[in-house]
Amino acid sequence: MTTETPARTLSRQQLIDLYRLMLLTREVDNRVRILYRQGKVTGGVYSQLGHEAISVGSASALRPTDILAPMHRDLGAHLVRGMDLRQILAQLLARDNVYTGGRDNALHIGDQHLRVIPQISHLGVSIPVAAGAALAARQRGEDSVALTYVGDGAINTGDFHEGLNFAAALRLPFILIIENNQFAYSTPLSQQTALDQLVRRASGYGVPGVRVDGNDVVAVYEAVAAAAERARVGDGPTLIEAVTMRMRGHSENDNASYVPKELLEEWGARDPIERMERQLLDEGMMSPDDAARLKAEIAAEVSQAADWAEAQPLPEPESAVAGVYAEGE
Amino acid sequence: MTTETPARTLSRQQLIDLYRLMLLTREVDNRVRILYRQGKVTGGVYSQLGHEAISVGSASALRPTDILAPMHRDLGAHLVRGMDLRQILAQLLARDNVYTGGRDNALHIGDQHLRVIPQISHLGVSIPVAAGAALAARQRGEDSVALTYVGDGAINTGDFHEGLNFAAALRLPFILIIENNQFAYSTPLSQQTALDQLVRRASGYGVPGVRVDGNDVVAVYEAVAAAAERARVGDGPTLIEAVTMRMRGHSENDNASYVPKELLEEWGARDPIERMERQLLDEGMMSPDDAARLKAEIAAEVSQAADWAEAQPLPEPESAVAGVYAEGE
Amino acid sequence: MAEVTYLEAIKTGLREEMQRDESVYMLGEDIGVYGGAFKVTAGFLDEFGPMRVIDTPLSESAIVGAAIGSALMGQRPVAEMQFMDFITCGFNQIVNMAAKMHYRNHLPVPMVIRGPSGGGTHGGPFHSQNPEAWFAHTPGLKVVAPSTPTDAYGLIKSAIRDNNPVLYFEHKYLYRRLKEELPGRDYTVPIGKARVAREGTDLTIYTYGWMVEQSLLAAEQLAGEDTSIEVVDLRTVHPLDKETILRSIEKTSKALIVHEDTRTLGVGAEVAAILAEEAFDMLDGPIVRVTAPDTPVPFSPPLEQAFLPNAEKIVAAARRLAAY
Amino acid sequence: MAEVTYLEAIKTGLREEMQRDESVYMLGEDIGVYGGAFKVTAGFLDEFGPMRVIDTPLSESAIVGAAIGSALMGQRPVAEMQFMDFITCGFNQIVNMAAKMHYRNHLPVPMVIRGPSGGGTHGGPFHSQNPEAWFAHTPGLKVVAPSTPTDAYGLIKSAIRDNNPVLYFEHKYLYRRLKEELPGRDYTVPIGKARVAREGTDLTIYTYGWMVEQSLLAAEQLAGEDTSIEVVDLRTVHPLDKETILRSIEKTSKALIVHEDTRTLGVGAEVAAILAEEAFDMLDGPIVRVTAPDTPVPFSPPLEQAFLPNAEKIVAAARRLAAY
Ligand SMILES: Cc1ncc(C[n+]2csc(CCOP(=O)(O)OP(=O)(O)O)c2C)c(N)n1
Ligand SMILES: Cc1ncc(C[n+]2csc(CCOP(=O)(O)OP(=O)(O)O)c2C)c(N)n1
Ligand SMILES: [Mg+2]
Ligand SMILES: [Mg+2]
Repeated sequence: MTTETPARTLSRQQLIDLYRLMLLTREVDNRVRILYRQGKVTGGVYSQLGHEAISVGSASALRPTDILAPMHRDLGAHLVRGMDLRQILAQLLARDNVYTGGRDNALHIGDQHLRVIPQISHLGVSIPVAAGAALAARQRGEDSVALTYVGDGAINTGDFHEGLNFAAALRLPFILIIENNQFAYSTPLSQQTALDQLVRRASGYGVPGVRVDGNDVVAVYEAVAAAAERARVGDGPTLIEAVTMRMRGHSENDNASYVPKELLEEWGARDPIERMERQLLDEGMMSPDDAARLKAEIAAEVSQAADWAEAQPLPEPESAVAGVYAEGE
Repeated sequence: MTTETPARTLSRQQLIDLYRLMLLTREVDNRVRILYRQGKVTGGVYSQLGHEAISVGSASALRPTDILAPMHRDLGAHLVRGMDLRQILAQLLARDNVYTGGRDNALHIGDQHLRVIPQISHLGVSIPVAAGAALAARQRGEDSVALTYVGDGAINTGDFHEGLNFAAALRLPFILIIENNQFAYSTPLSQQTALDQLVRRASGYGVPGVRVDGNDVVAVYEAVAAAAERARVGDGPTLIEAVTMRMRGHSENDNASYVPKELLEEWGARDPIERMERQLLDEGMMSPDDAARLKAEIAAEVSQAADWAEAQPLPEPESAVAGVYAEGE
Repeated sequence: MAEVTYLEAIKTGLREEMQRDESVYMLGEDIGVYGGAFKVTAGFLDEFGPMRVIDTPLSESAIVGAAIGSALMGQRPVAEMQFMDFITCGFNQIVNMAAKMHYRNHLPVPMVIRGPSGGGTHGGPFHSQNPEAWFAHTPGLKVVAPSTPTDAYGLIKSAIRDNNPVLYFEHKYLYRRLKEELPGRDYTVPIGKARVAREGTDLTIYTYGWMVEQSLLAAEQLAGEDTSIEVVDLRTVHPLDKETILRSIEKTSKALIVHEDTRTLGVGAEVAAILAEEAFDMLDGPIVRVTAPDTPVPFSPPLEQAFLPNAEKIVAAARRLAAY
Repeated sequence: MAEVTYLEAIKTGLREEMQRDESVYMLGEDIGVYGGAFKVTAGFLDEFGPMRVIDTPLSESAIVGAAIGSALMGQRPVAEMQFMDFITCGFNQIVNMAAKMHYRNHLPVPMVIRGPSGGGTHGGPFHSQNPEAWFAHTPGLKVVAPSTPTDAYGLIKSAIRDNNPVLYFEHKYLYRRLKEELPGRDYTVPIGKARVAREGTDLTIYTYGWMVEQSLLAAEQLAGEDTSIEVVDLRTVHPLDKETILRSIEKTSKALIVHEDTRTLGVGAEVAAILAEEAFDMLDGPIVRVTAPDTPVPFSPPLEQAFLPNAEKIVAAARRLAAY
């Protein structure tokens, strides 16, 4: 891997925040998988295990005025951004919730004020959409940047190409992160493309390409921060490949027997959260007590949120037909 | 331009054939534009001026069993392949003809026996289709290659991406030629992409990329012959960028006032046919008399074909509703 | 005020909306320097600058997707398809991302996709299609198809001001063919409202687009045979104006549906289904459709003429139905 | 012979056609090693090898395009959409390249696009759609939607043997729900032929897909109220079997159309339009449609239940219509 370790520019507090947000992401994911096994989650569950550093690190490098279009393994980005955890869990439990009112599932949520653009299931679609958001920012004289994500499978959709090229041709303030977790459902990278490194795609669009260790949250943060800076001064898009491993099945009803065990072991040893924790402890930025306290706080927060979500009502049947169209002008 | 002049492997006869086919293409194009000005052509006319070397050189490098999917500036490829000139002209005149019976226009023609796949107007579409033809060849144990083309604008369609990646991932015997004529309708290359050279797209797919002077028919031939050889031995696709200039408007009702005059002058001086003619004369492969005779023959052939086409009936109105579906199993 | 063509009416509407609201902008292929394949946006680049008149790469899905993204940020994009036939390349963005956004996420997506559709110009199978029915079948979209310069003018304004994705089908055959004097700058035509283009008592023709002209010609001819035809110009093909549709059948009791699009599941099928369900008691005869047959649009003039509905075919069908 | 599920019936049909004809092959996402998201092709890679069971990149347009190209070379591809919702990403290849090829160029494009569609499994707006009507509106395509294991078996064979592009809509709710004994290997169900799933005299329900089951339940219930319902399973939704449609209305004089797809310009609109035009004299009541409302498919169970038609809603409508 060609990762360069960048000069450390993050404060202790920032590092601890990254750690905390990854922990939170992991805890939510664990909880959701428990709820799923209990039969309480409606619809598929796409585990975030392995993606915490990419999702948290990237979203943390943005400003609140920047635009974010997460994909299905970006719970972390939602949480960084301040999307409401209780509402997110209510959404997964098919309860009435502020985001979709139970009309849509998974992380198909967004918020106009938080500048989070909702994804849909169709992969790749968010790329042109986020490029358009970047265009709007430029038109409105803002110095905002738009960031979106794509999997190692979905890089082969037409929308990846049209969207990234559109952003490049118009030199838009746009960042695209490939979350390369080495599998697209059951299909390994080697059957998706003839590429050894996905970052090679960058040169086909005339944009810089950066490859980072996707399990190193600081590396992800730094890469995105640098890309955002470039974007803000008008230097156009950046393509970032963040390499990780999908640590569970495609969704929770996939046992992923097609994944070689060694791969999981290898990447299990590189767990992004444990790694960060070791660093913080080793460098004396955090004590074991601090860590334990943090984990307990997070566990409590997630428990409460899950309880709240479970207590929410299902949506009213009558609400099914309302709101297809926006009112007025 | 990074063209390397390859070792000359073509015989005198082959070179003269290339010259003759370019001349024929040019003469047909001239004739069609005259017919257009006379109001006899129905629909748009997309001039081939500037594309003769690419179209003729590439198609000539294939075997008859190879598969060809031409685009709208590939009259030359059709003629190389043995598509019927009289029928092509009848098609442009909206007459009854064997290819579409007047149901479709322009060069939207094909022939199953000649292995020419018909294009449609929607650009990029032929790329996945030709990749599929290459797949079929492999499945059937043939050593055929499939070749298709795309413009410098249409390289930005989703189908370019999906098709080329599909061929690369499956390592299909596939060749894609970008006919870079520097404009897509009115849009210059600089607004289509952020690339200096379109061949850079190749590295995003893990396939070799070759850039040739698109006004040098031999260079085009050699590049395609080499790519075909690679494809036949199982080494997968090649992307070739052939650089030329569109010497007329997008279609004949576009005066192309947006094109800088100097560009046309510069490229006019590099006319592929005049260049080849000079070479053949200089190298003593052809006498001025030979050239004159060839031109006269071609003029006569095209005149006769045009007369024949003009004499063909328009299709019968009743035929409009037949043949939407193929019969039988 | 001087009379303007259908094309100039669209252009005027677009320009006035651009002037009125800074967030309105245009994107598409060759719309800037070139002014568009049909010159609908000629001069716009000079007037509004490259930030609001954007020549895009040849990427319909990116055009639509970018329009959606910018609309979510408060812009009001107007995306041009060079020909409406090419809208199929942006299909997924339209039907899945744009159409469902408000229902799923309460987020408005104010955007317009517009461009030339329809036949009559020997454009062949890929430059002559009428792709409105696919979108009329898609909840969350609005679909309009003006038949006159005045409606073209009023509807482009309403489309731009609407908070939903609106597909605006121009008819290229009408571009330079029809002329009318335009009403004032404040004029709009409400989306969702049909228009009685001609009053009559014996039979109603429900139609839209180019076929309004042909239906009016047919009605005029039949007036000479003492058959009084009402012509309802649907204008908005989705959502349909049921009220006007039903009000007319109440008066005439006979329905002839005319459209240029192919027959099966063309917009006329929905009109017929509505009438057969909600106006069954009022019907005095079968609901007849005059449409293109179920084939691609053929290129050669005699074939295209055989394919297209026209006044003559409408007259023949109306005569039979009136006599029923 | 043992009873098999709807899913196993499809699988058996596919396998037998692969065995029968070397030119039949399959391509799609995760169909090989994994055997498909619903395991329809489990074991195929082992049996037929990687040249005939191809795991593709995540590229629906390339999947469809490659299928077309190979079909033009004499292969008989069967392309899987992981969910039929994703067919919108290959839309242009289907409606412009595949559908129009034979009309324009006399070249047959023998190919099948198949995959799971429909709701009832809380899949949400993007894993529950019924996208058949867009294609039923497109000349040059054939569209089938089997409702039983036997029809699923017979239709997949006919679809593969047909020389045209056929869209084969499986219903994921039926996959493991219905069981039947299959007829012998030579059995096929002709494309273009509807099936009278239940005979009756008072009213005809025209339906297809999952709603056949629900309509039969409704008919059974109404039989207890002395209303005799005929249920016509369209099976092929394009081109429609007019003969069977008209023969049934001749008998019952009342038409209820039921489909799971949304209302406006769903396939039912065409059935209604055909009846209103060609069977007007026979009708003794309005043509009523029971369909999903014009919204995306909502996710949460109570919403989805409100959205989906079912036996109860059919009974209510049929009762009203029978009493008309
Ligand atoms: C356009 C489209 N085609 C197919 C699918 C079905 N599908 C859902 S996730 C998935 C694999 C995605 O792989 P990747 O892009 O690598 O993301 P990952 O799940 O590995 O994070 C597939 C095929 C889809 N959602 N969208
Ligand atoms: C998908 C699609 N979008 C738009 C068009 C309209 N159109 C026809 S040719 C053209 C420009 C093509 O440019 P390029 O690919 O460079 O080919 P060239 O004509 O220069 O050879 C455009 C925009 C089309 N045919 N297909
Ligand atoms: Mg992946
Ligand atoms: Mg070009």
